[in-house]
Amino acid sequence: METSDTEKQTLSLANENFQEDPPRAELGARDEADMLLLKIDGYEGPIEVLLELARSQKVDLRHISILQLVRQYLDFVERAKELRLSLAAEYLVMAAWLTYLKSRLLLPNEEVSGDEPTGEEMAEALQFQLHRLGAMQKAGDELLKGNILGQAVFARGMSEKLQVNANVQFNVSLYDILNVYGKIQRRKEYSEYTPVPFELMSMDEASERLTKMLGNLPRSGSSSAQSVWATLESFLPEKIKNPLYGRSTIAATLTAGLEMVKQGHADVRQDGLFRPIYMRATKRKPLKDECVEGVQ
Amino acid sequence: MDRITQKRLLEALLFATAEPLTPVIMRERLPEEADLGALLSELQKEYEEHGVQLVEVGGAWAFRTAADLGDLIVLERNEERKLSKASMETLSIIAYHQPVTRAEIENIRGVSTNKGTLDILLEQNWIKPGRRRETPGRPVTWVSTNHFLDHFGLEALTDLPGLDELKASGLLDRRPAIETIPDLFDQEDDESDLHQDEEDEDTLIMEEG
Amino acid sequence: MDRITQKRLLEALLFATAEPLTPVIMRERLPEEADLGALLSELQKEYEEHGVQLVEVGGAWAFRTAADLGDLIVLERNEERKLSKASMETLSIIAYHQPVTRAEIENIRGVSTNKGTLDILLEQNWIKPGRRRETPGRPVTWVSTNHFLDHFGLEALTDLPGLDELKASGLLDRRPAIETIPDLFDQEDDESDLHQDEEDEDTLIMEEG
Repeated sequence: METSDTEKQTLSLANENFQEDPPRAELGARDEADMLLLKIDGYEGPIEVLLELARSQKVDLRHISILQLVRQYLDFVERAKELRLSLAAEYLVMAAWLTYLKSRLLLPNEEVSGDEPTGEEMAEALQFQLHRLGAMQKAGDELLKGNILGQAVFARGMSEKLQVNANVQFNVSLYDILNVYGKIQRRKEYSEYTPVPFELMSMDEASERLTKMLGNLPRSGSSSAQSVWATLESFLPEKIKNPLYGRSTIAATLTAGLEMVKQGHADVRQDGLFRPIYMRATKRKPLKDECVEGVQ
Repeated sequence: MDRITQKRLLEALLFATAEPLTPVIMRERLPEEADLGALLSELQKEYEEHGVQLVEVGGAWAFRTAADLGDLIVLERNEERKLSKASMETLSIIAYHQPVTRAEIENIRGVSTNKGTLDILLEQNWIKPGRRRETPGRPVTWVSTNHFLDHFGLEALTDLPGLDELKASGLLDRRPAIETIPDLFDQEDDESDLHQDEEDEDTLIMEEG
Repeated sequence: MDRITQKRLLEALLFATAEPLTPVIMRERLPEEADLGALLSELQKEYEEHGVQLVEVGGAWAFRTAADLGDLIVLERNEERKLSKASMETLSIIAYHQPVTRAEIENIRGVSTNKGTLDILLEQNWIKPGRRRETPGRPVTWVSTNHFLDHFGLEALTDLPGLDELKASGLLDRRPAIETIPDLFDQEDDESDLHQDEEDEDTLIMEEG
């Protein structure tokens, strides 16, 4: 969809006559909105669209009519709504702000409270913003028109390097360094999860320990297979600093004790909920599985 | 070493390398008594009418083909990576407003910087981090490199197209637009305070929206 | 095209191409009426006394440094040598975390460091040993040099962009990190001086192997 030159002329004519001839101008603005909507994907944000609209006023950016710009922009947003095109939120925020600006511009200055910028000041700031951005875009174009190395001007083709102290010179830039540092950081974050090794007492360890200690308990009679009762705590290693390890010794020792009960090497007794647990060595037939389940 | 040999040596050095040579590097290779400045300007003058010319790039020197021959020299070009509009806009803002923080770039552009925009410029070695701004958060500033000057055929930053007019018209102000309106903020803030240090990330739009 | 432009063009072509030029190629680039032989011998004569000379090599033509200057400027073919990834990583870690011990570098990289890696960086004069760490074994720490700053065009170490700034520039594309369990890292002892300059606490993630 290309706009012919005549159309463009009509458009600019329409814009020039904006004040005197509102209906026609509306039409012009609508065409313009449609043109912009066609290109919207190329724009980075509402400021750029505003700049494009301001340029269509064909005057020095310092002298653009902000009111006219506001109308053009609001028309652009209206048209997008009519065509059911979804605009990014920032475009709508800009529209709201411009509506506000418009009302401020139309409001007599006296009614604005002291601290806030007046409509004129806000308009001036917007004008400055557009002017500055426009200037930077133009500067970019000018830069590209310059004598670009490798396009208009060429460096030595058979280039050599000056040797420094017979050392190797590496071709590495700050970018490389920053880039690689970023990658290290990223790698750390995505690297596969390696669980922190917990320091815990294993079942084997507890079982070995308990067997030894139960065997060393004094017997209740000279020929008795049974030892005296001793609390679970007395089987635990001493001076444990790490509380997590401490808890694991309790759990592992109790489990190891229960295993020994099943095998017929030990008895376990608890007189009530939360009361101390006692263990003693014994000698009887191993319990059968169903029996163990029954106990539990 | 006689003066002629000094000049020939300097010529050979400059001719051999593609990157501009800094005075430090050139002095290292010339005898102590050599007058580098005089030798350079003599060489520059000798080559004035030639197809290759001696040019200054940000204080460093290099031979380059004459600009008027650009269209005639058709070399096999390494494919030019076309710079996006956003990147070019960002590059000019950094070149003209440097040192400039990312927040200031965003103020000027009115959009937040996409990932990859500064990245590309950094990769091309056209920008580098400058001094941190001494404001809360101590943000990094960005400045242009000598390689930028070399690539765009500029002798110095003062050669940036239109720099004087831009400066004169106040367009190289890094502040959010609303703060540039003189009546609005404390009148006693005079012009010397133009690039004041306030790090206001909010653009004009955000403040009022 | 007048004769002077022809000669200038030829000179520029010979300067800018990466290979010696054969007459066939030169004729292609020059206007038909140009007298290549005459132009070449004229150029050759002009450069006779210069630091660079136009020489014929097996039927092709190229500019070469004058033979008598060879000893004065030691040149090497411009091979692009890349710094190994390991060296680059190590260099960046030293730059960001200095003073840092070899064990700490290995922690951060997650692999052990070859001695050769640090040697290469030392040879380039980018790093130097710093103070010994006052911990068991009193390991040597590594810090970056002023030459490192010069080489990478930085004024101060603090100019290096922080992690958040790398991220904003697109250099560090980051997704939220898994929350670490603070208890598990309680035992950190004297590592606190390691990151004195870092504002970004994200860099603290990498303690304790």
